[in-house]
Amino acid sequence: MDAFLLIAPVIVPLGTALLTALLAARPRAAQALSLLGAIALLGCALALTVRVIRDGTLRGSFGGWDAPFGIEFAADPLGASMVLITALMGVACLLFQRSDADPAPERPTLHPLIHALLAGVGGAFATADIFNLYVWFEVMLLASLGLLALGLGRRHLDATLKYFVLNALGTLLFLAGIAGLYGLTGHLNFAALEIAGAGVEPARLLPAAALVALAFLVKAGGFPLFAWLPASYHTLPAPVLALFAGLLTKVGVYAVLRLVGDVFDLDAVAYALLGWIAVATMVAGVLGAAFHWDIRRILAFHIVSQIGYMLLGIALHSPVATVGTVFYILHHIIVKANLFLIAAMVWRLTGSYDLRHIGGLWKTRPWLGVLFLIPALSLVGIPPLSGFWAKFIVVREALAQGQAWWAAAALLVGFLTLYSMMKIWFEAFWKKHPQAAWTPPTGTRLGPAWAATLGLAALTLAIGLYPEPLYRFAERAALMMAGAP
Amino acid sequence: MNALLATVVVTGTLLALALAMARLLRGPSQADRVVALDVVFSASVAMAAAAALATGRVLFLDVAVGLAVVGFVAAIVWARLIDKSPEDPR
Amino acid sequence: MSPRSLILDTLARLLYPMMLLAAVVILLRGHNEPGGGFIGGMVAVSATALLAVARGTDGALRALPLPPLPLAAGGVLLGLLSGVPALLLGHGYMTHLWATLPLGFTEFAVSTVLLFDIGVFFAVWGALGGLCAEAIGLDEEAGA
Amino acid sequence: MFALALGQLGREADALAFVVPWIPSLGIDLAFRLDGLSLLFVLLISGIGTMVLIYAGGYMAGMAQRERLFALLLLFMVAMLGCTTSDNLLLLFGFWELTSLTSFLLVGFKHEYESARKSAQQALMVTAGGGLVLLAGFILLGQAAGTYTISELVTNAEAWRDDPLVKPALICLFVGAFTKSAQLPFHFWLPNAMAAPTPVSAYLHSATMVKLGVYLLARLDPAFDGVAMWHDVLVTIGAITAAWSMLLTLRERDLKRILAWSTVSALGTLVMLIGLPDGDAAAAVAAFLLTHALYKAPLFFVAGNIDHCTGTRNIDHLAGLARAMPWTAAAAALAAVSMAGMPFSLGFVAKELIKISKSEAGVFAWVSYSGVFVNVIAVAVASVAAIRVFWHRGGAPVPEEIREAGWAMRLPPVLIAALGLVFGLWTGLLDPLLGAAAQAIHPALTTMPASLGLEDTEALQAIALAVLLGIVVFVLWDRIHHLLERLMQPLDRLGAQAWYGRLLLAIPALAGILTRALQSGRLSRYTLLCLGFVIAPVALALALPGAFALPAMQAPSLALVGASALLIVASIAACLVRDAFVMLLVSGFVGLGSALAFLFLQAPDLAFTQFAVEVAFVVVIASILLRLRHLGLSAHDDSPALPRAVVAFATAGVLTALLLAATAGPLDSTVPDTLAALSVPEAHGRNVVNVILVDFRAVDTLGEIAVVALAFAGTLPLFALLRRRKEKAA
Amino acid sequence: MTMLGFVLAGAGVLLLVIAALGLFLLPDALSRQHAATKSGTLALGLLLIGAALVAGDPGWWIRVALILVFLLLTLPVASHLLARAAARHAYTREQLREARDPEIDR
Amino acid sequence: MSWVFALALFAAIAAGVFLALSRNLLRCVIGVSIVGSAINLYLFAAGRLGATAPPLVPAGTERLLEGAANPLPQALVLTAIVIGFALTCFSLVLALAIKQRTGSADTDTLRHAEPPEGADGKPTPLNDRED
Amino acid sequence: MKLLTVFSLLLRFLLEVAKSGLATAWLILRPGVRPTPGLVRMRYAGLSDTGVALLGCMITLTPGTTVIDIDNQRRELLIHLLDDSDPAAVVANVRRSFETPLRRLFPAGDQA
Ligand code: NA
Ligand code: NA
Repeated sequence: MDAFLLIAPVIVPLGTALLTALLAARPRAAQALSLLGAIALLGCALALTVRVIRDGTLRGSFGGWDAPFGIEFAADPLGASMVLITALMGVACLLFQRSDADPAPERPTLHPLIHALLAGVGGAFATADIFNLYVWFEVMLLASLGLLALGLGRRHLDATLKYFVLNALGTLLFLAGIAGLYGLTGHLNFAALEIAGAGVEPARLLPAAALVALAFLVKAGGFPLFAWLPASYHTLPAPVLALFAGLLTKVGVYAVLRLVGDVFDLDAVAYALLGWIAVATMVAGVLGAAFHWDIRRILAFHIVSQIGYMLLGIALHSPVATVGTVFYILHHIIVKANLFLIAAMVWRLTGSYDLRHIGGLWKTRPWLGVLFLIPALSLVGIPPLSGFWAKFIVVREALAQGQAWWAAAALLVGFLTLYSMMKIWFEAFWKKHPQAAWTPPTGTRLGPAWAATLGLAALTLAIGLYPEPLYRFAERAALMMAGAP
Repeated sequence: MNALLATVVVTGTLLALALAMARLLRGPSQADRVVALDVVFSASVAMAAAAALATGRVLFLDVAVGLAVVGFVAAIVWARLIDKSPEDPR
Repeated sequence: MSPRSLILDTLARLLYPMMLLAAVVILLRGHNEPGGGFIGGMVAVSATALLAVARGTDGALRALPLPPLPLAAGGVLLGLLSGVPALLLGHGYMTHLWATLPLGFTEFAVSTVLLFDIGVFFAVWGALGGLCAEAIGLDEEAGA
Repeated sequence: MFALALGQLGREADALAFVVPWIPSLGIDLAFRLDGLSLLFVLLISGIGTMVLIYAGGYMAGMAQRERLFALLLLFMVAMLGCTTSDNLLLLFGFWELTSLTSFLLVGFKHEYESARKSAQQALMVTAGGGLVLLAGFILLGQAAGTYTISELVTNAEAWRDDPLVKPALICLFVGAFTKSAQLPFHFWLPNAMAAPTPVSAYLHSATMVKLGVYLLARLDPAFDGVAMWHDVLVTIGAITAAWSMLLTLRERDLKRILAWSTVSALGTLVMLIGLPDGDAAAAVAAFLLTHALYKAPLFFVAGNIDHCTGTRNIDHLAGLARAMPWTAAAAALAAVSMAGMPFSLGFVAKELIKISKSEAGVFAWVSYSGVFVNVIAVAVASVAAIRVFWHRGGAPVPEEIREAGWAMRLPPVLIAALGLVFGLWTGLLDPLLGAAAQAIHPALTTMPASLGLEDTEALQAIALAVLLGIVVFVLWDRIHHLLERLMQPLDRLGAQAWYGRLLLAIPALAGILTRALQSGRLSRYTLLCLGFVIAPVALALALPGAFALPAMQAPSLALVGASALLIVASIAACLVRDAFVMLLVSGFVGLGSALAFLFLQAPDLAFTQFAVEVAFVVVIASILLRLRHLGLSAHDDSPALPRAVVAFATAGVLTALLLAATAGPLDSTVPDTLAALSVPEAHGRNVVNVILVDFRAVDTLGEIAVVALAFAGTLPLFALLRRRKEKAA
Repeated sequence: MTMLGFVLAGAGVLLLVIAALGLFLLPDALSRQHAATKSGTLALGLLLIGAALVAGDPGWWIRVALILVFLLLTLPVASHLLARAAARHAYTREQLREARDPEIDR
Repeated sequence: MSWVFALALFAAIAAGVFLALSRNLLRCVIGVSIVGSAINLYLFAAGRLGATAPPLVPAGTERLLEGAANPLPQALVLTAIVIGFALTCFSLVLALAIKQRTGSADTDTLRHAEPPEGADGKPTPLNDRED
Repeated sequence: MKLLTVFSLLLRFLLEVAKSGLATAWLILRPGVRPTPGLVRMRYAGLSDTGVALLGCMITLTPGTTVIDIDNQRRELLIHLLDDSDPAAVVANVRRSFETPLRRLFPAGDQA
């Protein structure tokens, strides 16, 4: 059973992808199977998480070849929770796909690509082998390229190209970094790398580790390597966009965390540099958001900005900071995906994503406003929503370590986040719709959309109102990474 | 003997490769370039044989077999390209 | 000049099965000699490309055992499933199982490894074969 | 709630506490504590809140979104109550932000007007922005004190007061409290918040929310008793705010804005009083808090009634309303009496100020003069609200159709204002409440100082002077107004409001500059920046001492030299050629060179694979080229080559150096050795590479074939697009 | 036997180089094609047979045979198609249709 | 390791990056592909060069020969080659589709997802209703 | 009988390949005079499609000659000659060495 649970994050979605591909001729069956597969993945992820909470880290190597010889998957609390949230996103987004709020076109390859993406993400979260991580990165990359190109419009192709070039180069740099690490240590397994890396002179280890970390930063969207993200995300249809927004960059952050927070202890200079990169990421992201008027583009830049906080948590490099990062990642996946989904509902009701062309929702659809405020304020970090605790932990640790500038930047960016969330609120909800005759369209099919977004909002509220269990969980993850059994 | 022959083969093949490369870059027509590619293909098979000779391991010859099986497809496709191209840049 | 080449048509008909045979041989030898599912698959891809040049994309795709996307998906699925029996027996995923079939005069080793390699073969053939054939099809009408 | 709180009044000064663990990992509990100060606030919040709800019922009768207003007001009330009873800094912060938020939604209640949105934005930006700073302050304070529990923090103040973190924490606390309570330089948002419906202004922006900052300062006052910075800053800022904002009332014509500035002034007075070090000041804080609420809320109701009935709040257009609106006029009169400091409260404050100017002359002497000024204008403002609007006969005649508003709008102002008068007459009634509150602010205070009696002649003189001068100002109101308008106009550009406007412009402007630079939409720039940034730190890391080393260099075989030469030539050629055909052909040679290299580096499987891949590569590029021929394409780029070349060489150089350094030492070959040893006996295969691929690392290969299948699935729609286009063209 | 192998292989290498030289010494793509594909194949045949003789390994023969069979089967296709393509550019349509027939236009 | 091989690696990476930085669509895509090929060699070299036998266990024995090549990087490189090729195929078809769809091969003028700002300096609204 | 024909055809073919291979090598290396290439047509008869395709292959494999087109309607082969000095001899050689045996092996109407 354990063996199955470990590999489930890969084979359940991959199997679903393949079966939906085989069912391409029968779209209804493929759709049903797709949702079913996502639910099955959620079930497996839940079982895995429960198992990990109860009995601690689950490790297993494939083919009966023990690590470091074979490929090992390890579900520690961090990995398991990431897998769980991945599965949750899958279900939410596929549920949302059933609504008519900017759904992805039902092409034969849509569901295979979505599930392949989940498989890549799941594999990246579960694996304990650096080359295997590269493979799952590539699975993610190809799946996301396929999804980006699916729209076939000029903007989709443009977006796909930019996404491709920067991510492919990032992945190649990662591969070069793997080569460096392998050349130095002779190992690929994380645990083996940790032991072998400790035996290498720090100065010799640093260049290769830095290269890998920087390559991960490309994936994570760190400053100034994030250009691919705001260049492409907004061309995606809503459910896919939410999936991208929730998961992809977080895989990069997760990888950075694993590498420099768990496997290697690098020179302090590296963490200081990372801290400043984090600050620059926060600021550049939030200013990008302030510049734009398309809700999707605003939110895409906010992904970048929020990545900065997560990187800051990593840069602070302490168990408490790690708790903050983990907390931040989990919170942000839920909130950001939800915001994109709500934006799609706004689009359905008002007819545009551009703030200059919409309005009037607070008067006509107040509950949508309330629904929007939950993730939006959580993103800003208003207590007692999930984002507040995440931000609080990180800022407190920064102040505890005497990094006043970093803490100040974090708070300032929170302020600017508020500014741009308010912009959305003003233009979409408070302002009158620029077309005087506008009324919300009738005959919309938003039921599934409400279900998905309300579910995610409830999760945000639940984490916000009672963060203790999640904190405990993140704390265990952090301690385990710091070397606790 | 094997090693000596391998050296001879490698030397000759490299010479052929260099000439082919030069023609490939100089053109002038696309057909010229593809013809040069054909020499490169032959040289590659010869190289595999040389590798087998040099190491005394016949398994390198398997590479040559594989090349013989698939290599011509490249030439065919290039030929098709030239055949269907609207004009020659010459 | 005649629109199609008789030499190509004739030899493609002969070469296609030969290349596939070579591909299968390479696939089966892979565990002990250079080769394996991927290289075998690539040889099969070349065969499909040859056929696509000779008979057109549709002709080449029709000659595949399944349409390309199902073939590729089926290949990956076969590879994925080859690791599952071990799970049922309580081993780690992808723990390969071996059995020997006595054929009287000799023994033939069958294993899930072979299934996996066959999966790789079909995945590569379906995906890259389909891709090459489609690529060749890009200019079928326009060039004629 | 109000009744419940009144019940507590009966008990002794013992605080009522209630603690439930919430997030023990972070040291945050759901801790509530009700002491005298809290009680005073709870009574204010729930009492005035009830009146406001009744009033709003009348004010909003028949208007859309009524339910929303009530819901928000109730939510706000909850937040306020939470704030003033929390015994944990972070819990308090949560409610604090909730008040900012509900205030935002209430200020922007008439959200279809741009001005309302602007005011709401301003209110939120200032209060929530200040809130973020406050959070930093709380965190620092928590770190210095080792706890977030307020009561503990106050009790143990001796232990942590000298911590170096206290100073920055204090600065943050000041910013947080000053933004909320509209102290200089964050004072400008409050009058602008008057865009809100009147019940909201009455409740949030006079009686309750704006006093949160005051509450927080009062709450923490005992902890910082004796810290010089605490006293200096609070007294200075408070006094300046009190005086300056009173001056600003004279520039206004809008009744609500006039009242708002006087509110800011009152808040300044409160802040200043907290900053004063002795116990009497604490008593003054408690007394003035209550008094102000009891007169300012009715005055806002009055303004609301006038606005509701006449449609304007401009004092130039208002006169002689007394006959049409007798109830409102009465309420205004009652409140104005209190505001002018006639019976007791303000006089009490005056007494306090006079005492200080005597005892600490030199340090805080100027404070008492500014106090007098404040009182003078207060009298003038009270007169405007009570006399000019209702009794003055100048200006336009009152239209006939103006009638007094309904009972729901008449009663609350009258009741509250009357209550103020009652307390003024029987001051003893309040002693337990105010005493407990004052004691919470200043624990050393054991007995409530006697209320102002008629025997205190100095104070009486001060009040008399203030009234006299106030009436003079009232009479000269319009002239002073025009004079100030002329004098202060040039100063506006330097004011906080102007800076706020600049900030609002600067954010998008700065955002535009940065975003246009970083997110230029040009792929080649993205790539250049990205690679440059990745490579630079690695180069630095390689330059550190001990990072770089050279491996032992061997003489290569002739074949390897040939393969390398092929690679080099192909690489150079690929960069130089301009024709797409040649470039693609040559780029294939990089793969071919690799294949040859693999062949002579003992990697037959790789050579085999690379050759096979090259063939498929040729198939794809030839087909693409064929299609491109019809579209016309060169592989030619005339943009400047130098930056590209620099980054290319840097990248290649750094990566190559990294590889050389990484391979300089011996390789730990445990893993491959073990795999090789297991290959035949355990995995039944002689080709170790293939055994690794299908067995030892089969999961890699599973992902790899998934990638291949995905690449095909991803291109299928593109092929469909290309076919469709072709059909269209045909 | 080894000597014979050496000579054959040497001749093969020489022929390969000559084929490559033909790329420069012959006037146009069509002519060069003769040298490259055909001499190249012949060169490979000689080289492989010679090398097999030198190596003296039975494993060589089966592979050399396989290579030669495939070369003989595939080379004409490639060469023919290449020449066909080159000819389309080198000659006009009329030239191609009305090429002389030596048995008639003697 | 040998100098000439290191130089070849350097040249291939430099050429690939140089091309990838180009504004020309085709050069850019091919550049990424060349970098991929170069990094494959790079990964291979990390497992050390200088072997004298391929990593195949000779018949009748159970061990590799002395001096046999390191099989692990070879397996990794094989995986990387395949992945790189899949990516190259996708990118080439993508490049073709872009050229066909937009008529341009200059990536700097390819601004459909991120259109240039309007006269007011604000971002141009995206055209979501394109075909 | 057929087997013998196949065997002799194969032998003659290999001989031709070797012979003309050397001739081509000489043609390339011969100092001074450059060969003049040219096109010739050659009619064929009595061969099935497979037969003529094989004929084309053999002609192509022989150095110095390449089949450019097989015109099924006109029953003609279009051949490119590296050395156009004696086309008649080349055609005669092809007929003798390849066409005759092939006609026996793949007669027209016998569609293989
Ligand atoms: Na660690
Ligand atoms: Na660890």
